[in-house]
Amino acid sequence: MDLSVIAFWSFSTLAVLSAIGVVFFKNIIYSVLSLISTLIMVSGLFFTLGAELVGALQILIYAVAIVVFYVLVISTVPEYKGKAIDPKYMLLSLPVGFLLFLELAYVSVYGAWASNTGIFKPEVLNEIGNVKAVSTILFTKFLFPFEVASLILLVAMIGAIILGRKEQVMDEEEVK
Amino acid sequence: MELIGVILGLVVKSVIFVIGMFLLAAYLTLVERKFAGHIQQRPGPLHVGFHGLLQPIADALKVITKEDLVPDFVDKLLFYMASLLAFVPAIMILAVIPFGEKITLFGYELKPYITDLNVGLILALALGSISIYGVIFAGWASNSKYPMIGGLRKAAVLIGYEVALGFALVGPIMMAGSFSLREIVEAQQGFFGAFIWYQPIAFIVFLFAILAETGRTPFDVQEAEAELVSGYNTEYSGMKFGLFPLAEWYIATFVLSAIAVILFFGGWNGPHIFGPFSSYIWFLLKLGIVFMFLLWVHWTLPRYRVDQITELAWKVMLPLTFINIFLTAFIVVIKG
Amino acid sequence: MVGEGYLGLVVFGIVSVVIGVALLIVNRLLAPRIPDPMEGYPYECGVPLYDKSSWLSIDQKYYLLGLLLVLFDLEAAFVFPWAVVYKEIAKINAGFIFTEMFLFLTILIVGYIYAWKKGALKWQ
Amino acid sequence: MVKVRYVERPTLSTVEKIFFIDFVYGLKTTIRNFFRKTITTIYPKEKLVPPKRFRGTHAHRAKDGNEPPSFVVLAKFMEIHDYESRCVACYMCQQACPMPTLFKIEAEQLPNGKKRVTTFDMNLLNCLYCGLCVDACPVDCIIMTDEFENAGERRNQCVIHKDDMTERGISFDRRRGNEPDRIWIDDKAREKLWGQIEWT
Repeated sequence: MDLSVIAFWSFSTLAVLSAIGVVFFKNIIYSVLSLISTLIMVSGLFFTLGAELVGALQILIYAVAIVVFYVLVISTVPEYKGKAIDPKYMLLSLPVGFLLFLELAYVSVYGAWASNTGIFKPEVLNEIGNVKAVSTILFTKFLFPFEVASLILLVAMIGAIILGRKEQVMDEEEVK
Repeated sequence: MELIGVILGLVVKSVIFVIGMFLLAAYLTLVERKFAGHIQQRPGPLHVGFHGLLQPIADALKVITKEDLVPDFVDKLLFYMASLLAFVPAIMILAVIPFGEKITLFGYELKPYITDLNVGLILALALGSISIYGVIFAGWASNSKYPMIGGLRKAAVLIGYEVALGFALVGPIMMAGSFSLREIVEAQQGFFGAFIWYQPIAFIVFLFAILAETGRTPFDVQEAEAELVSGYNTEYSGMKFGLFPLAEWYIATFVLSAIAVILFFGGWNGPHIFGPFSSYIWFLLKLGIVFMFLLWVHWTLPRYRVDQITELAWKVMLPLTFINIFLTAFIVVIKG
Repeated sequence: MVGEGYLGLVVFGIVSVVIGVALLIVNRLLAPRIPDPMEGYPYECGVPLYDKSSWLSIDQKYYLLGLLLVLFDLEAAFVFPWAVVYKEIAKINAGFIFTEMFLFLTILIVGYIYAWKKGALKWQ
Repeated sequence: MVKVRYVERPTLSTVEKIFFIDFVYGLKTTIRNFFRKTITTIYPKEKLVPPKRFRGTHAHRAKDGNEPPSFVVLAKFMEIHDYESRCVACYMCQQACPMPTLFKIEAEQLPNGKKRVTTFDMNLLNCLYCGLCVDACPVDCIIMTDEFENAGERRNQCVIHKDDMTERGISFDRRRGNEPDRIWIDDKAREKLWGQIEWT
């Protein structure tokens, strides 16, 4: 058996198991812990598939920044609220989750069919490394999406500030 | 069969690295205590062994034979896991750090690192931040006020320094053109090739981030002895407690100063005056200087407030890193 | 093969976990167990507990900065690949790669200044 | 009315902000201390001699001929031999003490009409070493010595009695009686550490 196959199966099993944990743990902190585990396992999957840069950035952004944000949010939620399970949300979340799954499945199947190796043959990749290949592609072929990404980030930042500021909320109440 | 051989070799090497790091960290406690003592005009450990040379062993024995207390209201699993969560990522940074050049000894090729990754720097950065979770979860699991406040403070500090640290690393990466720590060292040849001459701003920001990440003094809000008894580890005892200072104060500081040496001081580059081990000696020498500087800062400065740390990070350090990125872009173009 | 370098990392991680757990277990085995009625009491400077749990809601002053952290880390994720290839592309076409990142960073610095002016970087 | 005076916080100049001048000053101070000689005493091996005014374990002065005039008057009613405790059982120390249960003083009437102190116990576990009893004593009997190692293995070892207090008082007077009353035994050592003091 090939090593990468073993790695792929163990990482994906662990990722799925901890993803189930995220959903079914009643204690909210355990959910966050298994979320960290899921994210690290997914980055392990990226590593086994050879996408080093994406894997490392996955750990850096998801496992650090986003989870820290979750921890902050959780610290504002009392423990008893974190434990409550309300089945009525399932009515909404199950179909939406299924739709998302369908979309992801479509994209990945379509992508597998439509993708080509592009200018980077495996020999070239081994020579210059995955990181530089991704970067070169990003800054030459996908230049426009890259610049648009900055605009999206700007919009997200402004939105976050407007939503998150406490004074703003007070003002809206006064207007009403 | 070949694979099993490779894995066995890696296991042996990892065990040597981990045990070696443990012994080193134990003696780093002695170094720190001696240094802190002399800075305050007292001699530090003196009685166990010659000038306290056996003190770390006595401390280790004490920590390992202490009663393993678990307070009443804690979340037991998380309580144990938090100390591991602080320790494992901190020591895992060691795996990506190269300590010198490859040497051939008695026909064997010795590699002074576990792995050399193309994305070593980002992984080191990410693992260093993950070890902060140990502190945050320790605070949460203890279910007591002081640890809780300590953990949340650490989260606030993390929010502060993380961004500045990420952007500070962009400068050296641009100069070297790689994330691999080995290649970054190889890009700094000669005395004036070291990146500290081109990246002083990035170095200051990086120093700030190291101090904040390892919880050393100007930013040690998570265990501020004067306000929160001992911060996040108030409820801990025995080896569970021992892993925290080991991970945060010694292993993380050691490893991050190694990264600082690699990024800014040319790693193991230096004149070959010590024979075959020259590169190791240079590396450890530079690492020792950076480590002692961190200790020096720790035992000099008073403590910042939490909001001051975040404001410092977001309003001073982050703009500095932006400036640094633009300056470096010009420098690289001019240097060709 | 790219993945092989990571074998060492995984092995190292497992070894360090095993050693960490072993230390905890050794402590558990060696340590004396002397039960005391108050030994499990949370430390509150000797004052009786005000409330048993501290898992209550805490007014988090850094909620907004946490959001901004996510955004800026995403931004860093775009800057890192740029920094890697900058040196090589700068040899070919320096103006192009510089302008590209200049635009990207300028847009984000605008957002940063907006956040500063709106007081999002403050203790709320 | 209370006048509140606001003190402006000292601000750093631009040069100081940019080059971390105050930070460097701090580092300089600590590294200077690093190369100085240590000033600690290695306690169980070396012991400092405390100043004469040190408030250590209590003692009784003996009747040795240096008594104040008040004692000469009171001694006529007391049965006190030479080199015994001067205590006249006036209970002034107990009155002055902030702790009501610290002293246990008992006296008896002898058939010849004189008074003899039978018990003078002090429970030092309750003592906060404030020295009020020393001030209150009318016959200069109870004093505080320079002995500071009064830890015991059991609680009842911390109760001191009249006889050992007298003994301690005699030895204290013999050791330190003629010494000038000041804190620093060596003025030069003080000047080296703290510098010259300027009196106004």
